[in-house]
Amino acid sequence: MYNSGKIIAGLVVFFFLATLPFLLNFGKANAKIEPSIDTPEINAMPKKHCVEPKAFMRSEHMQLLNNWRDQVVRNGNRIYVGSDGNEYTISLQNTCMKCHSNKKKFCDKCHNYMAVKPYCWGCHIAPKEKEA
Amino acid sequence: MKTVLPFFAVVILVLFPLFGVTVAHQTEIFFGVIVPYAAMAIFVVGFLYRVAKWGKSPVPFCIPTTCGQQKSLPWIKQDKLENPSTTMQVVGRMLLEVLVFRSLFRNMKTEMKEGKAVYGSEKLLWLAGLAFHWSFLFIFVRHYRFFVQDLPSVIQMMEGVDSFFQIGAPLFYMTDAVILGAVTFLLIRRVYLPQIRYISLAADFFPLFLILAIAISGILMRYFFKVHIVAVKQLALGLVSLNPIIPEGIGAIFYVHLFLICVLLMYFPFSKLMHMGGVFLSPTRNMANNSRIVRYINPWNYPVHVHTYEEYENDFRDKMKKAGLPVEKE
Amino acid sequence: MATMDFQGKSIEVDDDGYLLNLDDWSKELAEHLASMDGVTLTPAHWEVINFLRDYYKQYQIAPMIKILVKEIGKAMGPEKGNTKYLYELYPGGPAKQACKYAGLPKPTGCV
Amino acid sequence: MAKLPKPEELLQLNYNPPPSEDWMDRPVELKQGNFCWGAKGKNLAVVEFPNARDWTPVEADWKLPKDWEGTVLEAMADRLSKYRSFKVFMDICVRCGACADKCHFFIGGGDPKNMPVLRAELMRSVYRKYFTNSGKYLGRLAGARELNLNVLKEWWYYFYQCTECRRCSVFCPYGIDTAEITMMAREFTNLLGLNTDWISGPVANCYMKGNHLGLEPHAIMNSIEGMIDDIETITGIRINPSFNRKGAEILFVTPSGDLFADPGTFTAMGYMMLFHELGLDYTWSTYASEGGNFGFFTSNEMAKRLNAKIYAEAKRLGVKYIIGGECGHMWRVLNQYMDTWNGPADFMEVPKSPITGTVFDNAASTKMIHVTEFTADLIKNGKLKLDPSRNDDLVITYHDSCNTARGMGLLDEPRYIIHNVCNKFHEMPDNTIRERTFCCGSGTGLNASENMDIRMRGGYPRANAVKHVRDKHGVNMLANICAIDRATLSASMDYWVPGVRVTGVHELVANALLMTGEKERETNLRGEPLPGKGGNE
Repeated sequence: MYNSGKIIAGLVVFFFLATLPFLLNFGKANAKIEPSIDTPEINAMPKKHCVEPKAFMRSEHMQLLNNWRDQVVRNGNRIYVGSDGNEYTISLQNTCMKCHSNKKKFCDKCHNYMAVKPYCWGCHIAPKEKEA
Repeated sequence: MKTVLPFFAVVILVLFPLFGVTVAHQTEIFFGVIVPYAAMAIFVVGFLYRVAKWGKSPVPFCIPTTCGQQKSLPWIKQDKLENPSTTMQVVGRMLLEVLVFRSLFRNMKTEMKEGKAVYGSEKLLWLAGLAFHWSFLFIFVRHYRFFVQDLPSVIQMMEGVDSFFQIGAPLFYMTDAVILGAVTFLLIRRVYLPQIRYISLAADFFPLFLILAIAISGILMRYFFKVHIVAVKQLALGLVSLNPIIPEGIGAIFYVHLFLICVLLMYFPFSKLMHMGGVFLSPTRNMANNSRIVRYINPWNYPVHVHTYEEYENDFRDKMKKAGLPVEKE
Repeated sequence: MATMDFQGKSIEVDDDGYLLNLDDWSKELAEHLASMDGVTLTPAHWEVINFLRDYYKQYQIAPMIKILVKEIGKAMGPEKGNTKYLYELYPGGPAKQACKYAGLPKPTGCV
Repeated sequence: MAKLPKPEELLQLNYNPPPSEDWMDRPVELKQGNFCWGAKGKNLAVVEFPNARDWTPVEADWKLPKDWEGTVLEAMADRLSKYRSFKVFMDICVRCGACADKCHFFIGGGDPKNMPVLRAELMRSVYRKYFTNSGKYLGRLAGARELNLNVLKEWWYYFYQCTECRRCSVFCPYGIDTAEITMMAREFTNLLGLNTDWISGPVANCYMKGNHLGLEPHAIMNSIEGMIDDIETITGIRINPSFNRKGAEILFVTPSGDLFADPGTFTAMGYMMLFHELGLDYTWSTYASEGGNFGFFTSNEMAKRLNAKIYAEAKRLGVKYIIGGECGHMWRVLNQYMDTWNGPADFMEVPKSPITGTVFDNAASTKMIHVTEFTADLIKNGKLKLDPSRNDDLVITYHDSCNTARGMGLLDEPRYIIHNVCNKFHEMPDNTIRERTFCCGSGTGLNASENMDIRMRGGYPRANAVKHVRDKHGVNMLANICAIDRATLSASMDYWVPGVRVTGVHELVANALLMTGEKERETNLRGEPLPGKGGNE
């Protein structure tokens, strides 16, 4: 006996599962994602810069923030010296979010896209949205 | 030979995209678009073809390996999962087999001790196999965050479980450690245990090295040599929405990871990895032990030449009569 | 297939030295086969051999030991109708060894 | 014949294969005592098998037909298209090694090619070469090799060293059953006339005379009459079984080993005493006088040809259903093959015990029940008067036959019977019974006398477990429901565990059975004095 019915059913399930990403995205546009740095604070800066260069921040910001938290909470250290030699106050609210006052269009933009849920906002309160 | 060759094969497979994308950016389209599409096609079509080819051969006899008490008198307790007699019971047996590797759980180790054979517990292979397959599945499902715009909450929950300990940033996934450990164990076992080394082929080492390389490249990418993750998702979504694009500046290690996965996909239908489909088609496990209850049909059953009673009586009629046996013809 | 030479004739035997053709058998051949094992056939031996050949002619099979014991007991007296006596005569096993000298095929146990 | 070494010498084993050796480089060596003599031409000719001629395995020339490679590869392609099991099992093994130390021949012999996975690789390597692209182009790197005379000899040597016991299949995560592969190998070798004498002789006998031993009709009756005399001596009751009787309710079929060799004959006496006491309307057949099936160790077609007699005779005699005796591979065949080959058995009725009225729905289609199912039902319903103390001189353990355990699941019925007819019973360790039971070491036609070395090695794991309960509980009797077991375990016990004897379950039943009108019994069925007071109470 061949059990053709069961085998075909199994193969349909396999095909469905294997091609699921294609099926889920069928006809959907691939949105281009760019976090916005268009805030009054950043616009007011004479030379736009963060605590570290953009490429570093893009891939390492989570580790930087993790270190900052440990520095403050565990070591009581509130000063961060950037690779450009400048000193910055270690503070999510008062340093990061002061410039990036547009959480929804900056942080959330990529995090939502990547389905990442950072637990920053489990303790911190997101500042009021500001836009230019 | 059978160990070294697959190892170097994987090394070459790593170097190939690494050099490709570092030296010439044009090759990104090859590694990022052409190969993934080809791999996907080969995997899906190859898998379907292999299973269909198995399906073309019938199962002529009802040959389950029974591992418990049969359905018998009403007061004798049947072992419904190890000796199923209905389709639902078979489904139960298969679920145990596929989800928790029931048969492998029985494994034990035979040793000669003080002049006699003793059978010790041996659950490591089962544990490593289970750990490897389940973490592979977890990791596979987790990758859906690259392939869908709005990640279903189930997968987010799985991620939450996987990174439950909230170690480091980005959060450390337990399955990453588990799969590395399990594959390494399976590899060491193959090299170190004399019996297993003896039965191993190059084709047993290659997928282990390949999967190990995939896991390592993935881990390196997540925790150490960061890539432009948003661009990775754009590439992935481009592929699955059939609008392929090559975003700028993803990073070479991503192409290594992707290429190795593509090799695995392409290798899959031609290899022992097809056990994934084959386990469902194994007649000793997926059949009910009910051949005395319902007649099982063999599609190629054909008439055979038998020695009939008539011929038998012709041979022995005199002796039968003399012994007082009844005969058909006097 | 193995053969053995006896009285200028080539006789076919199986891998264990049993005759392939019952008709090749003769009393002299039986004595020859026995002498190859260092056995001299006595009337007691012959009683067993003759019974085996008769039984075989009738049933096309060598008898079970049980039957052999019973029949020898009938013929030679009850004190000889036991397995021990037969093993003394044929230390290699009454079925196996005696069948060989009697020219019967190697007896099968359970198959 | 090679002299069998002492047990301690036989156990000088090393389970670790040579570290730097590749199994493909190890040439096959036909060791004396590990193979059976070649099939005789006349026996092959009887069943119209190809290349019927006499041949000798140790000689270089196997007298193979022209283009035998083509014959094998053609047959391989054919079987791949006919058996999904064969095809899937060729493809999906991952060589995890879980089966490696589960084979009784490996445990008792240590030959790496007796690891089930490697036994299968002997076949897979050839399959890869001719039926897969990787094998075709990558050759040895892909684990492929050409079919040549050495490979063929290796197949013959090792596939006639597998008893198709299916123990490996229990542990395999994909259920890969080496028995399926061995069966194919035997199909191929039989196309070249490469059977063994011990299999082809019984096959020819069974085909022409109705049973493996070649008992002609009057020889069967003579043998059973001898048993009837013994029963009368022991019980004072003369029973009168019928043969080839039309219109009987039940046809009884048992392996012919029970008719012609101790201790099987005691089991046969047991059946007859039980059936007589019940007044069962049953008959023996001299035409279908074999429950076992050595054709099953030859080829599918031969097995079917031999099996056909059972239904044909049931039809001719007009019986309502069939009861089968105690035999191992016989029951794998009857459970998993018979109805498919030679059914439907719609000329019979669903078996119903005339004594208890129990309907055996689990044999609704084949119309054939196992005698232990029948007897267990009798005991459960209180239909038998039993005095288990008559078996008090016995301390019993029970050996599950491979085929009834792993090809049927007949596990608790015989145990229930034993518990009711004996007082002293001890199980062997869990790892060695039920679905994990060990083969006697001589199944599938390996129970010849020229291959004693491999038989004793294969029998070692079973004997080892028996020794455990002998030393611990004083076990002196090994019960089983298999005719091959009764013959081969006797030899294996004598070699490994002297002092333990072998019995069928129905011998124990008949010893305990209080028969209507019996005299005070002095002895058991073997003619040995009954323990203690004995007799009726």
